[in-house]
Amino acid sequence: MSKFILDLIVIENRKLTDQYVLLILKSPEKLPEILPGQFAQVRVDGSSTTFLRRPISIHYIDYEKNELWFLIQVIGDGTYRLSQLKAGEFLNVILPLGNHFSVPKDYKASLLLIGGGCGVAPLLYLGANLKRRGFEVNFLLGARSATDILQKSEYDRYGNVYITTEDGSMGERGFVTAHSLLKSSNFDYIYTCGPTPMMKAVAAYAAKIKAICEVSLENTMACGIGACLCCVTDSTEGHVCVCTEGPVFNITKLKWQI
Amino acid sequence: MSKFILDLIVIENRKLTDQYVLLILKSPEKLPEILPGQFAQVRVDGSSTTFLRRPISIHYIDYEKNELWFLIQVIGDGTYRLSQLKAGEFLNVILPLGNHFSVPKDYKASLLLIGGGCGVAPLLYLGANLKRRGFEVNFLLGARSATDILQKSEYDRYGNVYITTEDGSMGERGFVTAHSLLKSSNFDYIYTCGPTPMMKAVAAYAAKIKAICEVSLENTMACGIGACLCCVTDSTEGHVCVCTEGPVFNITKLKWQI
Amino acid sequence: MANLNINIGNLQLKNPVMTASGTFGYGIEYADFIDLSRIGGIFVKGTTIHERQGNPYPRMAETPSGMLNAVGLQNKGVDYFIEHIYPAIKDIDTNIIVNVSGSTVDEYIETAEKLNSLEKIPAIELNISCPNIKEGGMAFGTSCPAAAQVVKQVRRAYKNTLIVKLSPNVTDITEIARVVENEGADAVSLINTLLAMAINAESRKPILSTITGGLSGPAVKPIALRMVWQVAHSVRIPIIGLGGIMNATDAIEFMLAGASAIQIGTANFIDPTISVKLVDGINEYLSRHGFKSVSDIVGALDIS
Amino acid sequence: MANLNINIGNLQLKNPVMTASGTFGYGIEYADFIDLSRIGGIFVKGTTIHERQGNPYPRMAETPSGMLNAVGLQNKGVDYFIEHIYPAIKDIDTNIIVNVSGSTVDEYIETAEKLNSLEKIPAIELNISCPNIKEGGMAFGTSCPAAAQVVKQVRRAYKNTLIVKLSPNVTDITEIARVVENEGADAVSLINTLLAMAINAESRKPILSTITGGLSGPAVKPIALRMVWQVAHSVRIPIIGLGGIMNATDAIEFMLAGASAIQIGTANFIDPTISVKLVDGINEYLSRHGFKSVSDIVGALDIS
Ligand SMILES: Cc1cc2nc3c(=O)[nH]c(=O)nc-3n(C[C@H](O)[C@H](O)[C@H](O)COP(=O)(O)OP(=O)(O)OC[C@H]3O[C@@H](n4cnc5c(N)ncnc54)[C@H](O)[C@@H]3O)c2cc1C
Ligand SMILES: Cc1cc2nc3c(=O)[nH]c(=O)nc-3n(C[C@H](O)[C@H](O)[C@H](O)COP(=O)(O)OP(=O)(O)OC[C@H]3O[C@@H](n4cnc5c(N)ncnc54)[C@H](O)[C@@H]3O)c2cc1C
Ligand SMILES: Cc1cc2nc3c(=O)[nH]c(=O)nc-3n(C[C@H](O)[C@H](O)[C@H](O)COP(=O)(O)O)c2cc1C
Ligand SMILES: Cc1cc2nc3c(=O)[nH]c(=O)nc-3n(C[C@H](O)[C@H](O)[C@H](O)COP(=O)(O)O)c2cc1C
Ligand code: FES
Ligand code: FES
Repeated sequence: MSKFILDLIVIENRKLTDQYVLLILKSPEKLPEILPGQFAQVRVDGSSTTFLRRPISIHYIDYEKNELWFLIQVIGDGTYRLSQLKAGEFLNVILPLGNHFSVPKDYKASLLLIGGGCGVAPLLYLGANLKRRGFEVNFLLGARSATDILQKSEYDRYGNVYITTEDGSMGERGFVTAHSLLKSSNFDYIYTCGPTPMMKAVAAYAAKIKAICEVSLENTMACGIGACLCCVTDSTEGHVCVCTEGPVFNITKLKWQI
Repeated sequence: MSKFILDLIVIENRKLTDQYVLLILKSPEKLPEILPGQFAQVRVDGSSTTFLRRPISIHYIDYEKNELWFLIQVIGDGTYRLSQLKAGEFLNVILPLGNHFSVPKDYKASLLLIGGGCGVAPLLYLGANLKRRGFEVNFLLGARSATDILQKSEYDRYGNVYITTEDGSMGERGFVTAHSLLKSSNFDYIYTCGPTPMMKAVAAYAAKIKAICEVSLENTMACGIGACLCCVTDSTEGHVCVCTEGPVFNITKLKWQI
Repeated sequence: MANLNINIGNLQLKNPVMTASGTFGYGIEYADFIDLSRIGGIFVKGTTIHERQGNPYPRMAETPSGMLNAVGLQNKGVDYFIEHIYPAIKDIDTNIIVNVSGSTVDEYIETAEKLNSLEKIPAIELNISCPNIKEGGMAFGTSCPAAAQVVKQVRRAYKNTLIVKLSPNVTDITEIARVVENEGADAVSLINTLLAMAINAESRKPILSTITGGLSGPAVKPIALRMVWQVAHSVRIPIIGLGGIMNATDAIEFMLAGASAIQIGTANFIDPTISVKLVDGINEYLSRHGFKSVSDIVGALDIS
Repeated sequence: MANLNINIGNLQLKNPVMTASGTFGYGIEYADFIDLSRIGGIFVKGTTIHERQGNPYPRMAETPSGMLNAVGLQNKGVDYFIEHIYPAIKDIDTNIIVNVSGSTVDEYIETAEKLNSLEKIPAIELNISCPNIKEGGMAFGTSCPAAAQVVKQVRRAYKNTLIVKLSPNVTDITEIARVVENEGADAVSLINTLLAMAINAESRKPILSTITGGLSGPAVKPIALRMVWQVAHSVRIPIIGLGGIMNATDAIEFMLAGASAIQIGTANFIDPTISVKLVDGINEYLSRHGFKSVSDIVGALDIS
């Protein structure tokens, strides 16, 4: 897939919580084909402490409006700057980067998309895409408390949404891997993105029920295009770059102890 | 004089020309006493290439409104950022810094304030101050063309304003030192600020008519408070700091060839 | 349009803008963004005699106006390069230069010898300055006798243009540059990264798996510029300058200080099109200042 | 409130936050902004046996996340210091340490001897690392024999705490640190500035009157941190770390790497109150992480 450098224009910056914003961006040119799981390298202007670009997942794409969404969690100065962007400002991005989640061959396969924290970001576009292809989609979203469950109404549009919160303020209380759904149902495909401990627990569950499991890794990146070799993870094929061989990995390719 | 670090709030950013803006700032606390010729060290936020503070002259002070004016000429990224400040934003400044223009002992002394380019900035506050003390003030302002003659109506309030422009589009054509006023009148005190070649020409004229002459020097500064010794100029007393012994120098103290 | 040609040994550059080893992959990674034939040359990823897995993750840390890396020369080895990568890049219409590294002198020699056979590789860059491997690497670049030995041997083994990449982690870089010149290098390139470190205060751990790594980016530019200036007054062979170049003005500063050509490293990550922008920017500068040829500004710093 | 006391030789610091020579004048320049008695110590401007005019203007250049200076030790000489400056600062309730420089070993000795008599000066910092003077200065800090000689002689001449300030412009800073320790220094401070250069491409002239100058500021922090870490594993005497410290997190990183105390240099220019903010910030960090004493974090980097 060809990569592009685009100056997107901010249409809206929607504050979701103290820590999260939704950036709705429009492309002056027709957006290229972008697949679920891919990401962009975003240039952060006007931050004296942010030198490199920041990797941000594609949260959603609306090809009709030529719009792209980013879900941003404020972690340090780079994401803080992104969270302060105003409508009308430009954002320079390189995209689409990385590989993508796979689509099951069997359209009757039962699917579960598990996300925690900001890891829910790529799952919206993945769910929308899978639904469009005729799959029934189940989202299982986890967070600390009800306020951190982001964009629920958006996920509702593409599938069944199950929720866990650590404080029980929405959905079931506890971690995603303790949700009753996991006991009552069986799944053929599990897609997950979120904190590593969560993904490891999900991977263990997937192994137990013999589901195919794809995880989306985070990693510190410099180039995002396979040129610097800074973003490696250990795999069955040795060190591979998360920005080109990932961010999505079939769990069997990783050397995780699960 | 005690120095202060203040967070001033931008009341208005008035675009004067493509290259110049007037920043009107309010102090939350009562502004300290500041004398004409002094300057501030301004912190520039949100510019990844601006590391040190920038010295900016006090253009005018309105103690009643507790307001301070800066006249900014866009030179590089630091002054560009300053020129983009919006009402409501804060600007961190250290002030008042440096020495000040002197006040003639004889209140009948005839005075001329000569400024070129952004060098006109400190002369407004100086003129206002001298007028308040009962002096008759004459401003001679020079610029490339009419559009670069800034704030003329403000100068008009405190004295007679004479103009030269290089292209003749306002006032007399030519450099300030060619203005007919210099031939027709005599002056006891000449204050000047602007490009070095201009100030040297003014100093030569002052020497010829035996006027007392004070020039305000520019210089690259790191601290602005006499701590780093980066901003020296050669004087009859050896290397002296422009930020503490200046920016205003009696021409007899400098080793200029005039 | 000024004349942008520059010669370095037998190497003919259509312009002085090249990309630095380890920051530009094998060039093809950037083919979506720029016309690779517009730049003077591409220094490909550090290549060693055997495959290397490089250092464990994490290998990167961001620093004020710069970054640390501790990649540790991950590459599939020179044979793989010759068989699989070379065929895919040999027809790019620019100079492809292989950056050669090793843990022993023999490894350098063997690797260089194998590259002799590649028709479309006009030069190699001997990396005696990598701070990110346990043996060899920087050790060769920080001692005059070691530098002399490896350059002498490789000079015998390699027939095309030999560029030697110097380490900035030395008391006197001119000493090493002179030794390298004496042993027959056709050019020197400088600087490689500065040995540095980053710590996460909250976890009280080093950020890099290797504790220390190599600093690059605009933070190091003033140091690189000083070293190019010093070396330009110490050797007669051409200098390729690099270290923190972010725009055409930076590149021109290096050339004024004495570099015949420059490389862009870390800046490629922030703007993948930066190299062609530099070609245009240098040309614009030359026209504006009335220079007919880019060689007119090499070493043209006015210190009167 | 954690215990912030730190001892360096006989020097007792109420906290590890001090200000670096040449960036804090004689302390009084900052008295309008902070309560000077709240910081652990003040290293005053470099002092030499005779008055020095320093280098011609321009002496300063801004660089990415840093600055170059070429002040060249402008000062009125040690006698003037003793007669006119010392009386005005001796009653500041903190440690006043004089930074001593010279062009010859004798100049160092003479200056140090004169400072012996000052009751309120508990220590001197021997600057063998100034890159901005023609003779002496950095030359002493970049060669082991030269460093040994000057430290040995000054050690004999000076009775209070002797801190030696190391140059980063060396291949192996641990070598110099060991020599300095062997000759009787009570502590080392590092780093001084890195030799660097800035050019104005438009005028094609160097920006500094001296062509090269010393780089400081956050740009150099990763290099300084690495050197502190290396020296901490090479000598037993305490280390005072500096180079690019801008906030409490930076200061803590230096202490984790092995510094018993730190100095703030360039950051004072951007925020004249930064030193007391660091005292508060370090205290907050210690409380948050449950440390009773600041000495608990010295060298506490976890490299398991
Ligand atoms: C493929 C990929 C996709 C991503 N998608 C998104 C997304 O859609 N939305 C989003 O908000 N973020 C996403 N991230 C994470 C995002 O890139 C980081 O949060 C961002 O780079 C942090 O930059 P900063 O300048 O705000 O913080 P920094 O100043 O770089 O870091 C601040 C502190 O946080 C730590 N830190 C840095 N990165 C992370 C991290 N990922 N998790 C926890 N701590 C961290 C640092 O060690 C440091 O101590 C993605 C990352 C990857 C690799
Ligand atoms: C005491 C004093 C008072 C001042 N008062 C004012 C004022 O009231 N209003 C105002 O706009 N400016 C004033 N200046 C000048 C102002 O400080 C500089 O223009 C500013 O620091 C430039 O910063 P920058 O980041 O925009 O440009 P930089 O990026 O620092 O510089 C851009 C380019 O311009 C050159 N340059 C830098 N400074 C100057 C200069 N002074 N003149 C010409 N070229 C320069 C640099 O060499 C560089 O090539 C004053 C300076 C001093 C010392
Ligand atoms: C991620 C990364 C990998 C690098 N790998 C190599 C390498 O393999 N061989 C080499 O000689 N230099 C390598 N370098 C050093 C660069 O080629 C260059 O010398 C250095 O980054 C300074 O230039 P810059 O500041 O423009 O990046 C690497 C640098 C980076 C940032
Ligand atoms: C303007 C300036 C003047 C300096 N003068 C001296 C000096 O006289 N003696 C000395 O030992 N170091 C001097 N230094 C070096 C600093 O003390 C310090 O070692 C260096 O700046 C690194 O620290 P920083 O990055 O926190 O500034 C000076 C630094 C600057 C910026
Ligand atoms: S971030 Fe550069 S290779 Fe992945
Ligand atoms: S700017 Fe520091 S002494 Fe003048």
